[in-house]
Amino acid sequence: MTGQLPMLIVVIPLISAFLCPLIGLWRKDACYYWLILALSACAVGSIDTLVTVIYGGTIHYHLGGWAPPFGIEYVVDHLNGMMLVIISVISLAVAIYSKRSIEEELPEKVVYFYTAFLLQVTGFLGIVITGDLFNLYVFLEIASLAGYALIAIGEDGAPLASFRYIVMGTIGACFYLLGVGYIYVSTGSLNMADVHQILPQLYRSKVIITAVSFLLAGLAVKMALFPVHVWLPDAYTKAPSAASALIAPLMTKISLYVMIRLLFTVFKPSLSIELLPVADIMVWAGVIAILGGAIMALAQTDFKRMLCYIVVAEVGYIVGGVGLANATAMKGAILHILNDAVMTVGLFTVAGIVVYKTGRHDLSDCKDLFKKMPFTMAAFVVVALSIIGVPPTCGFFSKWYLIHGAVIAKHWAFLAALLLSSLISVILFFRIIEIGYAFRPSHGWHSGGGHAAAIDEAPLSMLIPTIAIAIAIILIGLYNQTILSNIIAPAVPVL
Amino acid sequence: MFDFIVSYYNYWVFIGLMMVGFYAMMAKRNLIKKIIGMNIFQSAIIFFYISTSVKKGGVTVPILEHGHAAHAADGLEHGAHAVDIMQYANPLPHVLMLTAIVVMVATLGVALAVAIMIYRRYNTLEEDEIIKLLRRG
Amino acid sequence: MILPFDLILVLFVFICAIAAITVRDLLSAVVILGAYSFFMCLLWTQMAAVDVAFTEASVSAGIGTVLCIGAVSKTRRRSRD
Amino acid sequence: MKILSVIAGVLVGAALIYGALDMPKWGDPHSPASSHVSPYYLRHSIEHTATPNVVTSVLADYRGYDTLGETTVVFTAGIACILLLRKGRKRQGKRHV
Amino acid sequence: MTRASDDVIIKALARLLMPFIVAYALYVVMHGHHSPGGGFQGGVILAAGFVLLVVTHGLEQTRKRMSEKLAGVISSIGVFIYGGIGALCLILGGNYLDYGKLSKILLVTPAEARSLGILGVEIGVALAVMAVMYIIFFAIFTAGESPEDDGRAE
Amino acid sequence: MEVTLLLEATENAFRILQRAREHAVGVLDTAVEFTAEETRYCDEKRCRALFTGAQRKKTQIHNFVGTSIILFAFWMLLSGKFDAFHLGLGAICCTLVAYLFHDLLFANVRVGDMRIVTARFIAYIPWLIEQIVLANIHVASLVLRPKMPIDPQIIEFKTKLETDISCVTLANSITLTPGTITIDIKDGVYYVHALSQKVADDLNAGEMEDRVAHIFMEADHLYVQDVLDAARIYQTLRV
Repeated sequence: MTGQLPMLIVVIPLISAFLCPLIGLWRKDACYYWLILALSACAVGSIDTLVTVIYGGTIHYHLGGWAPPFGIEYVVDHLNGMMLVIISVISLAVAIYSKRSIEEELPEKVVYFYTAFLLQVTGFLGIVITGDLFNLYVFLEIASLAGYALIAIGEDGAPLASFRYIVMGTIGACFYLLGVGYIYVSTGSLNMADVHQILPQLYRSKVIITAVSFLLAGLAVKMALFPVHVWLPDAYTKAPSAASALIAPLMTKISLYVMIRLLFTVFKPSLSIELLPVADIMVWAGVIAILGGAIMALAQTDFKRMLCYIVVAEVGYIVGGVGLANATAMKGAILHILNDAVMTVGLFTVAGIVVYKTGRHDLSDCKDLFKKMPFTMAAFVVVALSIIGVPPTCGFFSKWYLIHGAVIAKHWAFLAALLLSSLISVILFFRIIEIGYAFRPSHGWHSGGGHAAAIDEAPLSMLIPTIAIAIAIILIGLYNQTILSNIIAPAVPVL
Repeated sequence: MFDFIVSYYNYWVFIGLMMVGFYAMMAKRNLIKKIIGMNIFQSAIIFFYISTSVKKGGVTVPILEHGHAAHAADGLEHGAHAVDIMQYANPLPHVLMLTAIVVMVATLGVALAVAIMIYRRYNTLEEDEIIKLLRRG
Repeated sequence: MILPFDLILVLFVFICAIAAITVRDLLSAVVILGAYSFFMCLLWTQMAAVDVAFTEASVSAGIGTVLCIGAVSKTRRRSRD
Repeated sequence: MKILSVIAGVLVGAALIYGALDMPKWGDPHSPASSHVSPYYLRHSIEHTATPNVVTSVLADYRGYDTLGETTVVFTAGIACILLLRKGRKRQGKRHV
Repeated sequence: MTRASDDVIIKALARLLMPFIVAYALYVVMHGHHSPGGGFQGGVILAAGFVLLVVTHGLEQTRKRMSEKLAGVISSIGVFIYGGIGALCLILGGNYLDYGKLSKILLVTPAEARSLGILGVEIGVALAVMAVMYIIFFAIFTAGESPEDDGRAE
Repeated sequence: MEVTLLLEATENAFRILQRAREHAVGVLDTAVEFTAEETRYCDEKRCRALFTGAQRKKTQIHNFVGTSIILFAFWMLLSGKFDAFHLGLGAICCTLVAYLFHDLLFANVRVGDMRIVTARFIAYIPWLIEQIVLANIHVASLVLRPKMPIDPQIIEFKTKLETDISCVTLANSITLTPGTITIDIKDGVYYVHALSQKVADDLNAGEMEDRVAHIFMEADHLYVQDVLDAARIYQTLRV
């Protein structure tokens, strides 16, 4: 049965999602426990798979028993083993966290919310684990559709944000499909490994060049790279807090993963880096994204919106790091995928708690929060320090590798952008902390004084995941050498 | 030149349709129009895939003729060699596009649902008017 | 594959596509979209993709149009562009 | 905005035309798409699955997992519609908009 | 559009056509092996039959045959049939969705077991697609019918 | 005496109540008002429930069997495969559909009459074809004459047909016949567009309507008096 594990990681949440509405008919509150059960099983499975990969090498799994170019294949190597663990653990944390906030925000739609939640996680896992280009598209669509729904049920203005996301997301997905089509026309295969073998003879072909550009353009829309990020801030600001805590850290990271997978597994690095100016474009796109995201973040007065622009900037880090195309920067980029996923989920869970307690998410609402909810804000400070890049939090190490890589590649603009954005993060977070520590008596931010007094520490089911994420940030920082040598070093593609 | 255009004509058709759809998605302000553009865009891509499955010279539907009462035993005897591949269209793009069509209609349903939600809240479907309302409120 | 027939179908497809995005009456636009899907499906039948054509005819030209009509009837029929 | 989208559309079209220049000709029976993987399906469909309709056998068996994904997409759309449009008990309170 | 039509001819003909539409849909599902068609097409045609009923006989009459709750249950069950057949293969010792392993319980050759597996899967797909299309249709056609939600929020 | 009465009563009741299930209820209520006796009212209600219950069950079974046979024929027409597997699938599917939709196909056809209706319907078709041919010739002669003596008009007439299926049959027969087109049916009034005076006269003569009524056994109408009589007979039986 252990040979079936890679399959079970995806199938367990999938089948649980089908059963979730049925359970909801029986008892509404059972859905939550069902969700937790399914995601825990999934997390255990993915951790086990990662361990197996570390000790035993890449796992291949043939669905339906058909050999690869004819059937669909699952491939788990170090890179997507790590992604699986990230997704399943983070979604488990968010699931635990979601109970109270969903009961508050969408009391009558709990059952279907959790079903969509499970489908979303399934989509993410399916994207990451598959070794087939078209299968990836299908799961991308599952994840996107669930995401549209989860975003659209948010507060006022969410449907419009979701609609824009639908339009942009469809363009992205269609470009991806088109790229796959071009690859299929010129190679006749859809399996990543097979395409990898056939492609080198075709690198001069215009078809492949177009395919690469369309694939990357589609993924750029999905990962919200700076000029095409317009859908992201609205969508994640207006979504229910549990949904944004799930989607914001994972969707962009998964698109980044797919990009790395395409550039270095489907195409050979020789194509991506030497034949085409992909790498240069990516570094400059990264620089623009970092600067644009950071500056836009500085201009926001809305807490959640500011976090969204931070996400945009972080995407720039990774894209730039991959574009630098040396082993050190690549290490930094992959480590940053891990770190950034954890940090972003930390930020959005804190934002969710603030929304849960105050009902709004302006920066001015953070007043006095340090006194009222010390634990939450302690977690927030840890996350903030990590984003700024203060050791021993994990953000420091990935930034260190990225900077190191930039120095090796002698790309000073990227280096400057990194440093500048760290500076801007300092300003951003100290502004919040300053607001939070203002010890003036709370007035003006809410008319009902009685309501203001009701703000206290968040409920345990929300607090525990948040604190756990903060601890995880420090732990990843402390054990970063172990993670690097065991998981990330083998995951870095051979250049 | 003419020969060139004819021998690639499926590509020109799909590119033209895609541009129409893309333009509608980007430029139209009415949400339903955007959805219509999305539909055209997606079906253009489907057209592209299907057109790659054609083989010149009288291809037929990929349903094997002698599979009539063929059970596995018959198939084993002459199924493996009797099939003339050039006679049948390539089935793989068909399969992929069946999936894509269903994805298309699923996206259509969700997009329409969201559009109706927007209409319920703002009582209009024009994007610029909605943005104006949002700014004001 | 009869080329003239194909070309006529392609012409119809283009006309329908452009009409669907230019007509201001949304109900007409939606119905034209249905016609577009249907011509597309004929084109695919020409290309020996009967399964896909069948699916397109039932899914996109059938249910898709019905859903669009429902949405238009629940919202506004006029569009400004 | 309109001019911008026209330009974007034309750019996309131009890129696609550029790519199409190296494509196999329309209906070429020896294009890689028709000669690499798909002959296997046509040859072995009856032997492996006893199904003369190759599209069905590829859809539901060789690439059956895609179809599971596709059904899940449809299911997701249904869940999305229920989530978005179905009224629960009245949404009173409406939070603090 | 969602009220009963008052035209006698349309109503009567819709009533007469309905069993044939459903039978045809089932035919499409069951004969996917030999002719074009399969789960999706059949499911959509089934849903189209119900759409016809709604348009002619009104929402209330159709709800008596198939309520939204029932549709939700059917959609879950349909997808679960697909996933469940896959899991059954897993239990019987094959990989996921390896229908060849079903020959152990169906007592036929592996090729025929695959054929039967395809049939089972198609039935699941048809149920799911039918129910989901019905749900989407209902959701869109009944949207905005209770006015207390829209008037207030503006 | 009792037995003959019983038989007569049963048969009458079947006849009448089958004719229009919902109608009968209303008419019986009227009848009860006429006689205005509270006690009898209750008895009749029970009686009626008894009869309609038995009636419904029988109708259901008949409809179910009829529907499934027709559907199975339809299936075989579509399928063209006559091995056991496919026929078995067909049988299962048809039974399922018939179980779910048995009330649709034969909604207003009476229990014992299904065979008669079918036979008469088949007998009606040649006559219809003959009419169509005749009308074709007539219209062709009209059109081909250089003067074209057409006289388009809309005629309306009230029909005596009751069930919707017979109405539809009549309407479609009218439309099938060249020269006449049914525009609308509202509250039992037909609005028909006729091309010339002759076809309009033919229609007004009402032969087609009579034949359609004959098919669906509607020649004899339901009168209040019938119901009143029947009710009295039940009452005698019960006492």
